Amino acid sequence: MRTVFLRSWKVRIGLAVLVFFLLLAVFGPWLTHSVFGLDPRANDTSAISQSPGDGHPLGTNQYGQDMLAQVVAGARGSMYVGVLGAVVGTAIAILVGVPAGFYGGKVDTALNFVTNLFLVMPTLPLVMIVAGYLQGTGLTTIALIIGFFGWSGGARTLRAQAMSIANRDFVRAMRMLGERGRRLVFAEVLPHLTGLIASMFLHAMIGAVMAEAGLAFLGISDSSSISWGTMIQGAQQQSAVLRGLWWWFVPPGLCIALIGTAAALVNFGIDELANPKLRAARPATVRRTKQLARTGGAA
Amino acid sequence: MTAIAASAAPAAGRRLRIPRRWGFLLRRLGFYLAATWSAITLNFFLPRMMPGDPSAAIVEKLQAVSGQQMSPSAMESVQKVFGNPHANIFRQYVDYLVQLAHFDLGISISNYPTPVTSLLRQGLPWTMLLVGVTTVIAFVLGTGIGAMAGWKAGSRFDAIVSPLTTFVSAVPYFWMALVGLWFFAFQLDWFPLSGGYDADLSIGFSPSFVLSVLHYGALPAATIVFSAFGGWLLGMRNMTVTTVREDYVLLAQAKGLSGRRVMLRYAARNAVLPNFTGFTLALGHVVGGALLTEVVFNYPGIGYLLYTSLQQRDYPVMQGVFFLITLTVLLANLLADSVYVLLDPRIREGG
Amino acid sequence: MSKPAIETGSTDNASTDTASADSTSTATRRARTAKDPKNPKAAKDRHPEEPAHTPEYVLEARDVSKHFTVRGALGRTTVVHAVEDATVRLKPGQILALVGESGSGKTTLARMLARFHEPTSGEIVLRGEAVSRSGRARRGYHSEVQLIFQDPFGSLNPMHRVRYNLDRALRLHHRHLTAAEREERTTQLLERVSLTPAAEFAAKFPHELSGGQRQRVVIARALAVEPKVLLGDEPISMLDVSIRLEMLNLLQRLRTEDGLALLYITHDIASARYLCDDIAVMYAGQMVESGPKEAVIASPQHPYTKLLIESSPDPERGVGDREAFFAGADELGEPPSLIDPPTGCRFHPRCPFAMKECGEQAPPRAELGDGHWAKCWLHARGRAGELADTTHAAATAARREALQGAS
Amino acid sequence: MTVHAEKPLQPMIPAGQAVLDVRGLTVEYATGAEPVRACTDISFTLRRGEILGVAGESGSGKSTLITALTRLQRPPAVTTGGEILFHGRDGAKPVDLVTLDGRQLRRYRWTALSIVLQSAMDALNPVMRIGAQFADVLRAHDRTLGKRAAWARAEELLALVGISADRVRDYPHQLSGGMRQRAAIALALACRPELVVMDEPTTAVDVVMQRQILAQVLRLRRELGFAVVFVTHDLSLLLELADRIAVMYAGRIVEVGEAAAIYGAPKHPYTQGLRDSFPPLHAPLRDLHGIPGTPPDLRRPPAGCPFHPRCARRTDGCDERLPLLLPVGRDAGHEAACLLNETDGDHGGETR
Amino acid sequence: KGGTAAAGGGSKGSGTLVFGKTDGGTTFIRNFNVFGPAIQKSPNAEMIYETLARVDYSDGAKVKPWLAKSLEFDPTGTTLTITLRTDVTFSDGKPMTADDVAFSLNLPLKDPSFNLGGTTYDRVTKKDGSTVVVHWPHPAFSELSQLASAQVPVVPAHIWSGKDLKSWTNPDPVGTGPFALDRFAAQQITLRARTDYWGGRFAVKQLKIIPTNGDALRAQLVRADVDWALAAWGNGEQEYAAKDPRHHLYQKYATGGAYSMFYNSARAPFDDVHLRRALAMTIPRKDIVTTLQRPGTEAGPTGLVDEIYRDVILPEYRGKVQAVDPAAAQKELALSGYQVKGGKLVKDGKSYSPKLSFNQDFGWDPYANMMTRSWEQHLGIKVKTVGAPGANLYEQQQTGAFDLTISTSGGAGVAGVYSALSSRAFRPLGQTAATNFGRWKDTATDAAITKLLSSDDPAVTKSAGEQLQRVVAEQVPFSPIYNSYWFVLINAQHWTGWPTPDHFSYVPFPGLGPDTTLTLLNLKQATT
Ligand SMILES: Nc1ncnc2c1ncn2[C@@H]1O[C@H](COP(=O)(O)OP(=O)(O)OP(=O)(O)O)[C@@H](O)[C@H]1O
Ligand SMILES: Nc1ncnc2c1ncn2[C@@H]1O[C@H](COP(=O)(O)OP(=O)(O)OP(=O)(O)O)[C@@H](O)[C@H]1O
Ligand SMILES: [Mg+2]
Ligand SMILES: [Mg+2]
Ligand code: NI
Repeated sequence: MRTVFLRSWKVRIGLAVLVFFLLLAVFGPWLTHSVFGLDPRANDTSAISQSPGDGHPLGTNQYGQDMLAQVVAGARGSMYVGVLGAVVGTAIAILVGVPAGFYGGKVDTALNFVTNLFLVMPTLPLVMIVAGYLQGTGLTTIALIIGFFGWSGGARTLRAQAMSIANRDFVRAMRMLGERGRRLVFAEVLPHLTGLIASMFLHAMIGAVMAEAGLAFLGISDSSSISWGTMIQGAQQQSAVLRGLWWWFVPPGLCIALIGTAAALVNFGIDELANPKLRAARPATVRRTKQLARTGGAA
Repeated sequence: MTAIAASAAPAAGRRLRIPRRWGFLLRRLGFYLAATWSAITLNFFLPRMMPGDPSAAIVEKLQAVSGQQMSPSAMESVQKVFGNPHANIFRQYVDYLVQLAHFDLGISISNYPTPVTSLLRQGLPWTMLLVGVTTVIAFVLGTGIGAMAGWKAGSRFDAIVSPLTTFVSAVPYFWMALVGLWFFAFQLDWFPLSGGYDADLSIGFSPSFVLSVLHYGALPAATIVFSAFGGWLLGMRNMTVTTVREDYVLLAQAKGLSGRRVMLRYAARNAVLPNFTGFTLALGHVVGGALLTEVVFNYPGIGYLLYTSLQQRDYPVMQGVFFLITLTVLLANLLADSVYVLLDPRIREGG
Repeated sequence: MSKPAIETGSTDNASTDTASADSTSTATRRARTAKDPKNPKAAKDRHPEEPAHTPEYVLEARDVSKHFTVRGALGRTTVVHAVEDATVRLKPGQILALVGESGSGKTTLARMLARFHEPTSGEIVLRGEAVSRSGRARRGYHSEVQLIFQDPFGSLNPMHRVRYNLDRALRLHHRHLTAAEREERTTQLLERVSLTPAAEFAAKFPHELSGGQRQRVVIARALAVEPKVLLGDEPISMLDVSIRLEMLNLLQRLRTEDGLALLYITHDIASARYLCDDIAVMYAGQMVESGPKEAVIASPQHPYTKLLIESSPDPERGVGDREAFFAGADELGEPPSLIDPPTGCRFHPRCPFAMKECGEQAPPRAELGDGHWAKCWLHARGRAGELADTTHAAATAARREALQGAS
Repeated sequence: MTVHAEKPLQPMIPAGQAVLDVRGLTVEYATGAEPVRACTDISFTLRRGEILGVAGESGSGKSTLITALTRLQRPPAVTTGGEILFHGRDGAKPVDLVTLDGRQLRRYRWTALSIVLQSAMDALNPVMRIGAQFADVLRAHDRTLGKRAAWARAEELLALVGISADRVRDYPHQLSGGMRQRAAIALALACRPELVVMDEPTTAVDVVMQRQILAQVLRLRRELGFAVVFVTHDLSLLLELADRIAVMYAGRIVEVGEAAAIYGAPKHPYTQGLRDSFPPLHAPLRDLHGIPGTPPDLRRPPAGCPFHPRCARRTDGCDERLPLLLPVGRDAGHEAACLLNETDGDHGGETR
Repeated sequence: KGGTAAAGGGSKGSGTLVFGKTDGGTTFIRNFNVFGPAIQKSPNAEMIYETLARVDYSDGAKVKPWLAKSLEFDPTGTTLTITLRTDVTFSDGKPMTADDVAFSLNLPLKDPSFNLGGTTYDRVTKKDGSTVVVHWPHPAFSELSQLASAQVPVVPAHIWSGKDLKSWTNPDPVGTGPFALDRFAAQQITLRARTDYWGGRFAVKQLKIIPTNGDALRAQLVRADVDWALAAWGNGEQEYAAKDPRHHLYQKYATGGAYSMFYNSARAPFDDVHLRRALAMTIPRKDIVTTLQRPGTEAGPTGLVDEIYRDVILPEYRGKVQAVDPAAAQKELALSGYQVKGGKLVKDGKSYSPKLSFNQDFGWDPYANMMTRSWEQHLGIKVKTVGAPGANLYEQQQTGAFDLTISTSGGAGVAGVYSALSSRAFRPLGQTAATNFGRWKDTATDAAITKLLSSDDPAVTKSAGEQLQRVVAEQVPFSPIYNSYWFVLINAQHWTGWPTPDHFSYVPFPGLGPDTTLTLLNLKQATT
C-alpha cells in the first residue's frame, strides 16, 4: 500500500516540496540568521528596493529588508497558520463528523444541523468581520479563526464516510464481539478515515495558508509578524507590482503556489490510493499499456 | 400474470408521491428558516460581543475633527442616532428583528445618513453580474475540460492539463490578479485599471454602455475564471475517470454509440452530479466570494463595500452585507436542493 | 479431515431419527455423544436426559416480525414488511438451513437472531429465556450467539492482522486469560480452522489471504467467543466454488466436535442438503415450509418449495433434456413487493395451483409428520397430492390452457 | 403472454458454421514492472446459434476474455497476441476484430456482437430512462429510425423478456433486480446480433429468477438464432445450459468439450475437481472435498502445468512441461490440456 | 485602448480637468449633507460649499477671510464680527446673506452631533444684512481656524431650513462655490464651473472626480488620464517626476504637523523625563525617512515644522536634525534610575516591558519595527510592537491604555499644535480623553497655553510659543518623528499654471476649499 502510494511521481514531488517547506519553516530562520547572518527585520538603509544581487540574494524591499530572510521567516509564519488552522479545523471536523455519522440518531441530527449551519455561513466575510473586531490579531488568532470557520465541509464528508463505515460488516462484527464505544471508533472506524483525514488536512492547510494571505491582503492579519501574506500585502501597499519590484511579491506568491501544488499532488496520491480506478488513469500506466501493445507482449 | 404483478405496486406508490414531496421541501424549508434565524442572531450579537459599540466609531470621528472633548449631550445625540448600547439587549434584539422584517438594515455610519439598503442596492447588480457570470463560465469551462481530461485519462492532454491546473489553482487568487493587472492593464494597456464601466456613459442598456461593461469586466472576469476553473476541472476529471470505468459506460461503448455521445450522455452526465452540488454552493457564494477580486480591480460591488465598511468599522454596513450574503447562500442552497432532485432521478423518484 | 456424518444424513437415517416432531433430531444425538473438552459447563447445562416434551432449544425466534420504516430521499416513508411471524428453533448440534428467494427476509431474520435488529414483534429466546434489550445483556448474548457474514472481506477490518481479531475476541470474552494463554488459544483456534502454520497466518493482514482463508479467520474469531450458536448468513456464497466444500466440511466438523448449533442461510439448496439436518423455506418474509431436509427436498409440500427445488441447477438432471427442462420457466412472474404484500397466501399470484381462498386468507399450517410442515391451502383442501404429480412448469402450462379455454 | 410480440424471423441458420474463431488470444495487464497475463493462448471456435459456456474460478481470466472478445478492454489491459475472426452473416470474408480501430469496430458493435454484464444495475445508465437507452442504440445503428418508432421498438423488446410496455419510461432503479437483468438482455438483442456475450449475467439474482432468465435466453436464441458465450463460475448451471463448455484455469483453457462429455467424462483433474465441488440435489450424498489450495498468482505463474500445485494426480513432468490442449476421449471436439492425457490417451472415464 | 475611456475622453482639450480620488473607495455615495457626521461624503463638496475663512499655509498658517470681507475680534477675544462679501451668490442665483451665514453657523449649535467642525462658540447672531457676530465663552484668538474648516461651510438657509439632517442627504447641492453639480454617477462626479462665481472665471469648465486607487492612479497619471491627485508615491521623484520633468509634478506641502511618538506620561515608566529623552534620542528618524523615501523630512524637536513656522521657531531648534545619539541616550537612561535587565526596564523591584501601539491600517509596521530595533540596539530595551486596527488603537489612546503610541501632532497655527498639551484636555487613565492622549499635565505648559490663547499681541504669543517649544523639546511629552505633508501628483499635460512648493501662495490641495479654488482659477489650458 505504502509503495503504491510512493510510486506516483506526483506524490513523491509533492511530499518532497512539503517536507522542504516544513524544514524551512522549522530550521530556516535559524539557518538564515546564523549561517548567512541575515535578519528578516533588519533595515539596510543603504539598499532600498534593491534588485537581487550581492549581499541580498533575493533583493530588498522598500524598507531595506532582505527578501530571502523574509521569505524564509514567512515560511514559518505561513506554515504555522496553515498547520495550526488545519489542525483546529480537522480536529473539529473529526469531533463533529465522526460521532454524527457513527452514532446517528439524535446526536446526528444535532451535529448535522450545526454542520449545515456552518456550511451555509459565508466564511470569508464572517472571518473578516470577526478578525476585524478582534484587536491585535496575531497569527495564532488568525489561524484559530480560520480553523473554527473552516471545518464544516470536512465534517460533512467525514460524517458520510463514518456512517457508511459504521454500517460495514467488520464494524458490526466487532460490535458483536463486544467491542464498544470509543474503541470501536478509534480502532475500527478512524483508521479507515486516515486517508480522507490526511487529504482533508492538506486541503485545510493550503486553505489556511491562502486564507491568511487573503486576509493579510485585505489588511486583516498580524502585520508585525512575517508571513507570505503580510509580505504580499506590504508589497501591494507600496505598489511593488506596478513599480516592477518583482522580487518583493513574486517569491512569496510562488511559495504559496508551490505549497498548494504540492499538497494537491499528495492529495492526488491519496485519492488514487482510495480509488484504484484513478490509478488506472495514471499516465505511466497508460504509457506502459501502449508500449506493451506496441511490442506485443512480454513473451 | 407477469404484468399484473408488475404494475400493481408502482401504481399504488405513485398515488402517494405528490403530497409527500411537499413534505420534503417543507422540512428543508424548516432548516433554512432555522439557519436564517441563526445567521440573523449571530449577526446581531457578533458586534455586541466585540469591544467597542457602533457609535464609538462616530464619536471617534467627531472628536478627532474637533480636537475637543465631546459633551455628554452630544454623546447622547449620537447614540440616539446609532442605538444606545446600554439599552436592554432583548429589546434591542426585538427592535432589530422588527427592523429586518421591514428590510431596514439601518443607517450607514460612514455614509451617514444613507441607508444601508441603498448602498447594497448600488453594489449588488455589479457583483451579481461579474461573479455570477464568471462562476458559470468557470464551471462550464472547468467541467468541460475536466470531462475531456478524464475521458482521455492518462493521455498527453491529461498529463499536461491536470498538473498545470493543479498549479494554477494553487496560485493565490489576488496575486494572480495583481500580476494580470500589471501585465494586461498596465503594461499592455488592453484593459482599464479599475472600475466597472465607463463613467462618461449614462448607465442603461445602450450598446456602448454594455460594451464598456464588458470591457471593464473582462480582466477581473478572466482572472476569476482562470483561478476558479481548476477546481472544477480536477474534480470533474477524477469523477469522469471513475465514471468511465462504470459498467454502464462500458456497455454504452459496446453499443457502438459515437464517442461523443458516450462521453456526454453516459460519462459526463453522471460524473457531473457531485460537481453540480458544488456549483450551486458556489452560486450561493457569488455575492460574498468576490471580495478579493473587487478589491484588486476596484470593482464597484458588494465585496468592495464590505471591504471599505470593514476598514471604516461601519458596523451596520458590515452586518447588512453579511445578512445579504447569508440570504443568498441559503437561497442558492434551497435552489440546489430543488434542482438536484430534478437532475438525479434516483432522488427524484425516492429510490 | 474428520469424518463428517455423511451417512447419517442419508434418507433412511434421517427419517428414523426424526421419528416424532418434538424428539431430538440427529443433530442433538450427535451433540450429546460428541466429546466436548472445552465446554464442560455447557455440557452440564444441557440436561441430557430431559424428557422430550421440554425441547431444549438453545435459540428460538418466536413469531418474530420485522418492519422497516424507510424514508425516501424526498421524505416519503414506506414500511417494508421484511419478516412476518417467523419462528425458528435451534437445538444444540443442529444445523438448520434457511432457504428462500432473494429478499425473502433471511438476512433480516438472522440479524434479529444476532440482535442487530430488534424484532418489531415477537421475541428472541435464548435457552428458554427471553433476552432483554439492555446493552449488558447484549454482550452476554453475543458470547453465546455469533453471526458469520456473507462477505469475509467485508467482515474483517483490513487494517488489523489476523492475530488482532482473535486476540480482541478472547480478551473481551475471556478476561481472565493472560497474554500467553491468549496467544496459545489463538494458535489453537487457527489450527482448528486448518490455518496452519498458525503463527504465520496470525501475522497476516486480510488482504494477504484468499477468500476461503478469510472466511476461516472469521469463523475462528466467532469460535474464540465459544458460542453455542453460529448464524451463517450465506457464509460461502462469496467463495470460489472449488473451496466451498471445504468450508462446509469445516462447519460440519465444528458441529460434531463442539455441538454447535448452526443456522445456515443459503440460496443453494444442494449445499443445504449437503450440510444440514433440517430445512426451512421462506417466501416473502414468511416461513412457508419446514422439515427434515430429505423430506423437504424429495417431496416439497409447498408450491414455492417445489418451484425452488425445480429451479436449482442439478447436473444430474440429464444434460441433454435442456429444452424440456427450461420449458415454461420464463413465465414465473415477479417476486412480490414487501411494501404492499399480496393478501392471503403471499405466493398466490405466482402459484399455478392457486384457488379462491389463496388470495383471501392466509393458509393454515399443515403438520405432515416428522416435524415437517407446510402452509398451503392445498393441504387443507386435500389437493396435496397434485404437488407430487406434476412439475411447476407443467402446472403453469396447464393452468394457462385452462384459462385460455375459459375466456 | 409474451409470445405475441414476436415477428416472423429469418430461418434458423444451420449450426456448424463458425461465427467466431479465436486463435491464440493473449491478454495482459500492464501493471507493475512485469505485465500480468490474464489470458494466455486462448483458442476456440463458436458456431452459429451455439451456447459456449466458459467456467472457471475467480481470477481465472473469464472477464478478461470477455472484454477482449468484445474489444472493450481499457488500460491497463492489452491484447498482445492472437486474433478474433468474426464471420459475418452474409458469408463475407472474416474480419479480425483485433486489428480494427474504434471507428471500424463501431460497425460491428451491437449488430454483430453484443454483451450482457454481470450486474444490470451498474450496466444501465442510472439517469436515463430505460426506453431512452434502447432508443439510443437503435437509432445509432439505424439512422432512419424515428424517435417514436425507436421507443415503440423498445417496448416490443421489453415485452420479449416479459416486461410490460409501461415500464419503458421508468428509470433503472425503479425496476427490480430481475427485471433489470432481463431488460439488459433485451437491450443486448436490440440490433439482432449474431453473438451475445454474457458475463455472469445471473449471479446477482436468485435461482428462480435465474431459471426464468435463462429460459428466456434459450427461447430467444431459438427464435433469433444468435450464438452465446456464457461466462460463469457455476459449472452446474453450464451443464444444464450450454452446448459446449470451456473450462479456464489461470488464464488458459484447460478443457473444452460438449457439456455431456465434460460432466460425464472430464479429462482434466481440475475439471473433475470442479464438477465434484457441486453436491448433488437428489443423488445420495458423498463426502466431497472440492479443490484444496488456492489459484495461482498470475504475476508469478508456476512453471509447467499451472494446476500442478493443487493437483492430486500430478506426476513427474507436471511442474516442467506445459501441457497442450489436445483432443481426448471419444467425443468429437473434446480437448484437454493435461499430461495425463498425453501419456495415456485412454485415461478418462474412471472418475465416477 | 480601454483604460483611457474613463477619464481621458473628457480631458482632451474640452476644458475638463480630471481629479483622481484615492481614498474614497470605488464608488461615490450621493451625500452632500456637509454637516453630517459621515466619514465618507460625496467628495470635493468644498468646491460647492465655501467657508468664511481660509488658512494660508504659505503664510505661517494664518487664518484669512474668504467669504467674509473681514473678521475682527474685540479686544477680549470673545466676540468676532464677521463682515460679509456682498457679491456672493448661490448657484441657484440667490445672493448669500447674513441670514444664511447665521443659519449655517448655528447648525452645530442646534445639534451637537453635527458639530463635525468642532466649533466652540456658543452664540451666533446676525447684526445686519452683511454682518454676523459670533461669541465665544473664552478668548478665542487662536480658534478662528474653526471658521476655515470645510465642515463649517455656508449653506443656503432657504434650502436647508426645515430639513431633517438625520435623514436628508442633500442630493442636489446648492452652494456659493465655484462649481455646481452637473452629473452624479457612482463612479464619476462631474462638476461644472459657474459663470457667475464671485471670485472670477475659470479656464477649467468641467471638473471630473473619479475614484481610483494607489496602483491604478500611477498608471492613470502617467497616461494623463488623471490630471491631478493626492497620494504619496514612495520614490515618486525618480519613478514619476524624473520621467517627464516638464509635466510630471510630484509636490510636497507641509501640513504643519508631524507623526510623533506619544508617551503615556501618567504612568510608569514614562512619567520619567530621562527615559522619555533616552527613547526620543534613539528614534532612527533618518532611517525612517530614508525608507519612506522622503529624505530630509525628519521632524525637529519642537513639533513645529520649519517650512511653515520658520520665523517662530527658536534659533537653536531651527532646522535641527535629531540624529540618533546613543551616548547621550545612555546617559539619560542612567539618570532615570531605571536599569535594563533582559530587555525589561527595572526600578524599585518593579519591571516594565513597554509596548509600542500603532495604527495597523496605515502599514506602519516597518517603522515601528525600526524604532524598536534601534532601542534594543542602543539601550537594550525590548519594546514590543502591537499593531491595532485604527478604531481599536483610538480607543486605547483615548483611555490611555498604552505605553508608547504613534499619532499625529499638529494643527492650524502654533496654538493648534500645542493646545493638546493643555490640562484642560487631561483625563485620568481609563477615562476617555479626546486629545492629550499622553496625559500631559504641567503648570508651566498650562500657563503658556493660556497666554497663547487669550492674547492677540504678537509679542506675547511669540514668547508663549517659545516657552512651549522648550517644554516639548526638553520635557518631551511627545517626540516628533517625521513631518507630514500633503502630497500632490500632477500631470500638467493638459493644464498648466500649477504652484510649486518653492513658490506658492496657496496649496494645490483639494479639500482645502479656497486653495483649490485659487489653484483652479490660475490654471490655463496647455497648448500642446
Ligand atoms: N435495514 C433495512 N431497511 C429497510 N429495508 C430493509 C433493511 N434490511 C432489509 N430490508 C428489506 O427487507 C427485505 C428482506 O431483506 P433480506 O436482506 O432479509 O432478504 P434476504 O432473504 O436475506 O435476501 P438475499 O437472499 O438477497 O440476501 C428486502 O426487501 C430488503 O429490501
Ligand atoms: N485492472 C487490472 N489490473 C491488473 N490485473 C488485473 C486487472 N483486472 C484483472 N486483473 C487480473 O487478471 C486476472 C483475471 O481477472 P478476471 O477479472 O478476468 O477474472 P474472472 O475470471 O472474471 O474472475 P471473477 O470470477 O472474479 O470475475 C486476475 O488474476 C486479476 O488479478
Ligand atoms: Mg441476505
Ligand atoms: Mg469476472
Ligand atoms: Ni479541492
